[in-house]
This record gives sequence, structure tokens and C-alpha cells, in this order.
Amino acid sequence: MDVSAGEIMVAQAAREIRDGEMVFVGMRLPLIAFVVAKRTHAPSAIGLFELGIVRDEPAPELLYTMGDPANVEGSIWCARTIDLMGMLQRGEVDAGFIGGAEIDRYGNLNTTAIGGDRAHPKVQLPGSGGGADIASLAHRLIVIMPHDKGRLRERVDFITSPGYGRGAGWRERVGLPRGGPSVLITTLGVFRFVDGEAVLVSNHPASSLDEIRANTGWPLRVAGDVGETQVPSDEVLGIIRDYDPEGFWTRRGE
Amino acid sequence: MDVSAGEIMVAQAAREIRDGEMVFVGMRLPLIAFVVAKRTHAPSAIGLFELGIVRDEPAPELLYTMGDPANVEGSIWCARTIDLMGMLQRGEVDAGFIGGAEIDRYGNLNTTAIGGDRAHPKVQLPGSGGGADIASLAHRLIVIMPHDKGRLRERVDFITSPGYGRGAGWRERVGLPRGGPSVLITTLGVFRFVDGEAVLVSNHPASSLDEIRANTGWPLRVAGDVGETQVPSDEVLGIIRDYDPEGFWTRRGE
Amino acid sequence: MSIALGCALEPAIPFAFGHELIRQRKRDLVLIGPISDILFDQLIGAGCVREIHAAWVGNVSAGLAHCYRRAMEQGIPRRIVVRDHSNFSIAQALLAGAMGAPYIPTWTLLGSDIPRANGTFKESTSPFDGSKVLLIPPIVPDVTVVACQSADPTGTVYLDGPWGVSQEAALAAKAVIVLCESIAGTEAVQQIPRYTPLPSTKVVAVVHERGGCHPSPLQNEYGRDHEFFHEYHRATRTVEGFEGWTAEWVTGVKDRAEYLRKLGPRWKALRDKSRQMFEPM
Amino acid sequence: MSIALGCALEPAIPFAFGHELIRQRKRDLVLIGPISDILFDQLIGAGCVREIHAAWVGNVSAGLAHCYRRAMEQGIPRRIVVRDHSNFSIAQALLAGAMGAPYIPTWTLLGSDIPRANGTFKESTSPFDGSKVLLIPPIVPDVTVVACQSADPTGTVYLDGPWGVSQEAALAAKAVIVLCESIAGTEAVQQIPRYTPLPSTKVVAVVHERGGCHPSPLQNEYGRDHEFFHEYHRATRTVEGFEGWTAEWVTGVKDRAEYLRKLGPRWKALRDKSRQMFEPM
Repeated sequence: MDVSAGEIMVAQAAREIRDGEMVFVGMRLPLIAFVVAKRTHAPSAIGLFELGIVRDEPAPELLYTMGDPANVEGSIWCARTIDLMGMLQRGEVDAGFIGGAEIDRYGNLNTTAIGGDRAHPKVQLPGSGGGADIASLAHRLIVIMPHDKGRLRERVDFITSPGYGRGAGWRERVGLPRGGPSVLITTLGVFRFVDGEAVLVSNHPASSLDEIRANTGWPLRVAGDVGETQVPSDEVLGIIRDYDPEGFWTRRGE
Repeated sequence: MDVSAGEIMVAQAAREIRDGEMVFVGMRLPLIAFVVAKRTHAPSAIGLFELGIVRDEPAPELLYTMGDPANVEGSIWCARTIDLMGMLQRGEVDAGFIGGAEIDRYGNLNTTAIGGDRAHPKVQLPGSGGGADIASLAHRLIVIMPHDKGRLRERVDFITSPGYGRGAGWRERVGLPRGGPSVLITTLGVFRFVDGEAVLVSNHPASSLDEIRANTGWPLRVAGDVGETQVPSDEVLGIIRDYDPEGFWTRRGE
Repeated sequence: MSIALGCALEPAIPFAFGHELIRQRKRDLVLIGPISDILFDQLIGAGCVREIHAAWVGNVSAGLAHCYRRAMEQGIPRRIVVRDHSNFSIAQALLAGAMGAPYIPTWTLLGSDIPRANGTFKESTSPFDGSKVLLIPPIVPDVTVVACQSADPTGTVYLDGPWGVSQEAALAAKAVIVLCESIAGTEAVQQIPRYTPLPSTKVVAVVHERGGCHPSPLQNEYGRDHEFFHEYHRATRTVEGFEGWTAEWVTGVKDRAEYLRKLGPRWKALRDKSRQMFEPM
Repeated sequence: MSIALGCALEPAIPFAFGHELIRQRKRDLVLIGPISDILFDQLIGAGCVREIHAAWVGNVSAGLAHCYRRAMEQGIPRRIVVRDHSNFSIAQALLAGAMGAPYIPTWTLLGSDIPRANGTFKESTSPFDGSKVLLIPPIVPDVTVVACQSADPTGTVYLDGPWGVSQEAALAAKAVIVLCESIAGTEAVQQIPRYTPLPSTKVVAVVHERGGCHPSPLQNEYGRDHEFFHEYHRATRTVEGFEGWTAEWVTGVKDRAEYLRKLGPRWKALRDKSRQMFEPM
């Protein structure tokens, strides 16, 4: 079976988690990335879920929401949103995952609305949830999203989750205490942020710089040492496919 | 057995509690007053204890502190100080009891320190506990204390629990949202507050206006209809002596 | 009338209560809640809603919320006012309400467009260190609905599973309505007060309604009906589709019991792991 | 070094921990706690304390605290700095610490002399309604000690009885030390997470010490030794009296086990109602 883009994204996301870190996990690909990290290089990472759950072991079954009973059973703490958000504001959360409908070159994410004004949007999106809090207060933000010109835009219509605003120094100026995106993992490649701006550091094996440039809404910046995204090892693929056997999250639309 | 000053004070304090009210109770005489009120005219009053306890029935045994296990068992809620103080700040608490080492004619209480400055007091007292919060935020404050010139002073050295400051309008000026002392019950008589100032409304049977004047540190104001404090009925005395058979709280020093 | 609903986030959402609001044709409601999964979408589609204070309105496992989109994009069935929040900002607004605090200062959302879109926050400066802070004013719901596993007849709640912002929303409210799967004895519930997010003195009604949270999960009682969320997503792409879905699952049933009978074996399957904490009375 | 102690108010005060601080001759401690019954008095008398942040320092059932009086009135054994609080202001300071908030605004203590005496609060005006407010800055203890009935070896706490400000103090601290009567199994404690005020990730040490809270009560474990508080009050009226009391009950015993043996039958009597939640391991 071919390696899917979802699987490459999950494997890359897992590499972003360091052992012993406290991580706001979320659902879908990030949750599977947390599973991979725990089973490989980060056995003592801790997963936090904003409705009030702390886990040192991922739930044994595939979750559709963080509130599924399986995510509560076996948790090391089951408390309140304010308790977990307090840890986030205190700076106790190393990294958080987030997806988005739109992102700009400075890592600002829009999950609120596209087009028109806020009261009369062209497309109404669900909103922040806890995403804007994680983007504001976690030490590192790990962004995962599909790659196309409509989503990677020069400017987002609404900054739901602040990245680097208009570039280096902006977060400090607006008063954010720390953080910002450290990586953007898309279906085509991987970006790091240099002086608050996204720089392509690798393309996935099935994609190319031209394809990425063609599908990116801003003048692409490419790292000098740009390479190919590391493909998941058989061990990692095994973990992913064992957790998501149907490919519900990792192979959809392929 | 003669009726003690403590018993007269408890009976008067009980009359200050209305049926259905939420009351910050405290220990000693106020606790016994709550028992009397519940057993007589205020069966649906609710007792609140600042360490996080809510009761609709007084503890079955005499308490030495609000944290005694008997005060926890049978509580209708056992939570946190912040939960109870939140109810107080929201204005959900009708009345609160408080004692003090010193009180002035405007109902300001000092339980912090006497003489000298704060860093080098002549007499160091224990401090506020929750008293200053109850005095700040409850709708009515019920004050109970021994009556002597050293305690009922023209001016207190330190305002721990704010009464009416320097008189009518002061609480609004300093920003307190409500409340203030409604009654001062001493070992000799009962005062009400008129335009923020204590006015004697009754002397206990065993005392007299002259005795009270001689033992009060400010020019005594006496109500036109001043009378004698109502003595406890046999029913009320029975409840008091049943709850405090040794007179540990109600007959000490007599 | 403002109502806080679904305050445990994905679990324990009081759908039975929301469906009865639709059957009773309530109008001009102000809804308050962090994410509310698809319940807010249903109330919006049914025309019950004037205003929403929420961090997220959608379908957690299936995607966008079609009724919410139609209301915002086309004013169908009516225009609604949205006060954008994040989960932390709405938690702090409810905490301020619970504590009777004038406001709560925070560093979250600085630089986000949410404060401007919400319109109720204020930017300020900390007099302690000069840092910029965002001040979140209190939210005091007229009613907060708490769905739980068990409650006693006086309103002592037993709520297992994650609380989300349930405690803050209950303590912040002027009145609390309790929706429970079973009625328990007062002594039994009061024996484990840590599972009680609010004092019973705030509770104005205890409603004994089995299956009241389906299709959301309720810890120890039933799992999440994922497929139901996907069916709703597919069925409500059009106004007609939503009306058909509502006619079948809300106005087409007279009460929750009939709704559960209609679910049939799939309801039974969701309860296969259920275990009760208390002896049913 | 700042240490929060006795955060459940009258119950669950970690006397065993305080006595070990005295035996180890710790100095210049900053103590944080709402009321602390007589433990703060003992640490002050033993010369361990430089500063106190508290709402009340005394002997709840017997009256004034003699060592605290001597320190403040005569500088014996040394001068200490006191930051006056009320129970609500210290609860809010610890809540601000727990939430990582810049401060918490409140209406309590306006007009009281406590804010001036405390010196860390600031008066401000609410930008929402122009009302005067008092801003309480966070307290972040270096260590918070949580005394509880049971804990698992990883630091999952089971704390029954009123919490007072225990949860806020634990979440606000940089590190938490747990003092427990018994060690329980991880699964058993994690089954009832509502009794766990903080995540075990904050716990740096779990100390299994029976009778660690005597003479204060610990719900379901032992009652309050009222007479012990009165004896302490009578015995410590003079410096010599305090030194004698300490020589007998603190420095005169090598550990808590010896202290309990010394208590003898009176300790047994306080445990007559004790019932354990978990199977001892």
C-alpha cells in the first residue's frame, strides 16, 4: 500500500513532539501523531484536551471527538476547561496542534469566516474553539492543513488564531507572552518560520517545488537546504495503520 | 438556671435570621443562633461556611471549628472557598455573622492589630479570616461581641472589616457594592445602625442605660423607643442548652 | 432570554431540552456555550435564535454546520448576531459571572480579530507590569442547563466525565435546569459532593429524561452516535433537508421516549457499556 | 523559599511537614495560607519564618497565637513581615496564580485597611461601569503542600472534605509535595478524578506519613484534637513554655511515628470513625 499524504503529515507531526512535553493534542491527524510520538521517540509526552482531560496514554480506540468516553477512561486527570487553559496561560504547555481553513505567510490562521464582513460573511466557518488560545499561549504551534492556493493565502480575511501577524516582533508588540507557529505541515510539504515568515524546508516525495509554488498564494520562500520530507518508517506506518485501520483520517480522499 | 448574657445574645442573633435566607454562619454564638433560627422561625435558612461547606441542617454536634468532620457530613455541598466567596460577591448571601476585638460607632471592626503601627503593633490580633469579605459583600452584617469601653471605641486603630466608615454614604464612596452592619449585639445590649451610626435600641434585663453608657467608648445614642432586650423563650433556651449543654460557648466566664 | 447549553463541550449536550425548545416554537433566544456541537445549528435552523455567544458552531466529527452557514451567509431563516469567543475567553466570561467579578484579565487573543468581532471585551494595561491585557466581562445566563447522569429530587447533581465550563456556567447563571438520566437518593449523591458542580439552592427544575443527550455521549451512560452526526450533516445541506430532518426527529415525535423508540436497536447498542453509579429509585 | 500550607483551612493541615521544617532548622521561609491554625505559630516561634501571607494567624478554638504575638510585638525570636489578606483575597491571589492571570479584580476589601497593610494590591476603576475595583496580583508559591487521605505513587491525589483554597494553591505552585495517610493504586484513584485537585504532573514528592495532620482533622481518617490546641495555647504563653512544648513534641521526637506513639490512646480515640476509601497497598 502506498504511503498517503496523510501518513506523511502524521509522521512529520509526530517528529515535532519531543519526549516529556505537554502537548495540546486535538483530534484527527494530530491525535494520531501523538499516538506515533508516544509509541516511538516520546514515550513520556503528556496529552492535554481542552474540555478538561490529561492523558499519559492515548485512548486505545480511534476517537471522533475528544469527548468520546474512550478518551475519558484511563485519563490521569479529568477536570475543567479553565484548569487546562490555566496551564496554557501559565506557559506549562510546550506545543499545541491546530488546523485551519486559511493560513497566510506569517502563520496567521482563519477558522472564522471568509469574505464579506463578520456580520455578513461569504462563507461562515465554525470558529476558534480552543485554537486561538493555543496559538496565543502555547510555546510552539504546529499547524497541519491541506495545501491549495485558496487556503495558503497572501492575507487571511480574519485572524482567528494569531501567528506572527505582520512579521518578526509583532507578537511582542500586541502583547502575546510567547509562542507562534514553529512548523506548517501541508499535504505537499513542510514549512518552518524564519523571522515570522513561512519558508519551505521540504516537499513530500509525491510533490515538487513547482507544484508547491503553483498552489501557494504567496511568493514562495524556499530554504537553501530544501529537501524531501522524510517518509515514515515501516514501524511508524504500522502504528498509524493499526490506529486508523480504515484510513478514516489518514487516507480520506485518496 | 439564670439566663446568661450569651443566651440572650444567641436568641437575639437568631431573630436576625429570616426564613429562607443564605447566611454566612461562622462559629461559637452565631452557630448556635443559626441552630435556634432553624429550629424555630427560619426552618429553610441555609448556612454557608467559608472553607467550602453549604448546609441546610446544622451539624448534630457542637463544633469547635467549621472544619470539624461533623460539619462536613450531611452538608448539601462541599466545595471550595472561592465558590462560596463567589456567591458572596454575586450578592447571593443575605446575612453574615462576625465578631471583633474592637468596633467603632460606625460599625467598623478591627481584628488585625491594636496600637503602634502595622509592623510594630502593641497587640497583634489574628486578622480577618473571611470577616472582611463578609463585611464587604453580604447584604447585612450581624455583629456580636463583649461590651466594654476598650472594645466599643470612638475610633478603631485598623479597619479590618468595613462598617459605615465615617458615616452615611461612605460605603458607596469607597466602592462597596452593598451591605453594612444591621445590628450590634453585645453582652449588655442591642444597637441598630441609623445613617451609618450605632443607636442603642435595647438593654439586656441585667444591664442598664447607665451601665451601657459607662462601658461605651463613644457618646451613646439612644433610640426614642429604647426598651429591654426580649428574653429567650423556654423553647429557645431549651434548644441552646441542648446544643451547648456544658455552656462551653454560651455560659463561659459566668 | 439567554440560555447556556452544552457546557461540557462534546459530551452531555442536552439535545432533549433543545428539541423541546423547537417544539414549543421559542423565539429570540440568546444561546451561550463553548462549542455545542450540532444543537446550536438545529436551534438556529428552527428560527429559535437571535444571538449566539460561542467559540465554535459546527459539527465536530462531520464538518460545517449548514443552518449556521445559511443564517450567517443568507439570513435564512433569519439574521443572527454572533459574539465570537475562544474556549478560554468564554470560560473566563462565565468564571467572572460565577465569581461576581467585574471582569477577568487575560493574555489570550491579543492580536486575534476575535476581540473586535466579539465587541464586549476591552484592551487594557496591567498596572503591575505594564503588559497589554484583554479584559473579559462576565456572562450571566438567565438559565444554564446541566445534563448529567443522576440528580436527587432537590437538584443535587452528579456529573461524571469532563466538565468543560459546566461548573462556571452553572454558578454564573440566575437559575439552573437539571436534565438527568436517573433520579438518585439525596444521601447517596451528597456522599460524593466533588461530582456536584453547583449547590442545589440554584436549581429551579430537575427533569428526569432518559437519553436526553443523544447523539452526544454521556460518560458511563451511552457512547457517541457518530453516524447520527454524519446523517444530520448530509440531510441538512438544504433548507428542505433540514425541515425534513426536523419533521422526522423533533416535531415528528411528541417526546424523548418516542424519539428513543424511533432510534430502536441503535440506541440499545450505544448503551452496551452503561453502568449506573446509584441504585435507581 | 515560599511555601503554601494548610490551604484547606481548619482541616488537613500538614503538621508533620511543618515539624520536620523545624527539626531541619529551615530559615527565612515565606509562608502562604489562609488561616493555618497553629502551624504558622509554631514555625514563627521556631524562627523558621521571614514573611507571612495570610488572612488569619491564631488558634481557631483557643484564641490568640502567642508566638505570632511575640514576633510582631517584640521581635521574638525575630521580626517578620506580614502581608495581610482576607480569605477571599488570598483565594483570588492563588486563583490568579493557578490561571496564569495578570491579576483578579474584586470589590471585596474596598474601604478596609487590609489593602494598605498588604501592600501588593492596586486600586483601579472598571472600564466597563466605572466602579472602583481592587486588583489582586497572583501568588505563585515555590511549593504547595497538599495533605490528603490517599495518593498513588505517581502523585494522583485523593482529597476528601472541604478544599478551601487547596486546588488554587496547588495549581498556582511551581511544585507540589503530597502528604498522604495511605498509598492507593493508580487505577483506583484515577477512577474518581473529581477528588483530585491537580494533575500528578505537578507533584515532585509523595510522602506516606500516617497522622501527618494531627491535631487538625482529616475527613474520614481522624477527628480534631481540640484539647491539644488548648494545651498548646496554655503551654506557649511564654518563650520558655514554647521551647518546652517544642522540645517535647517536635525536636524531642525523631519522626511522626514516635510522635503518634507519644500520643498513645488519645490518637487511637481520634480514629474511631475512620474509614478508608481504598484498599491499602
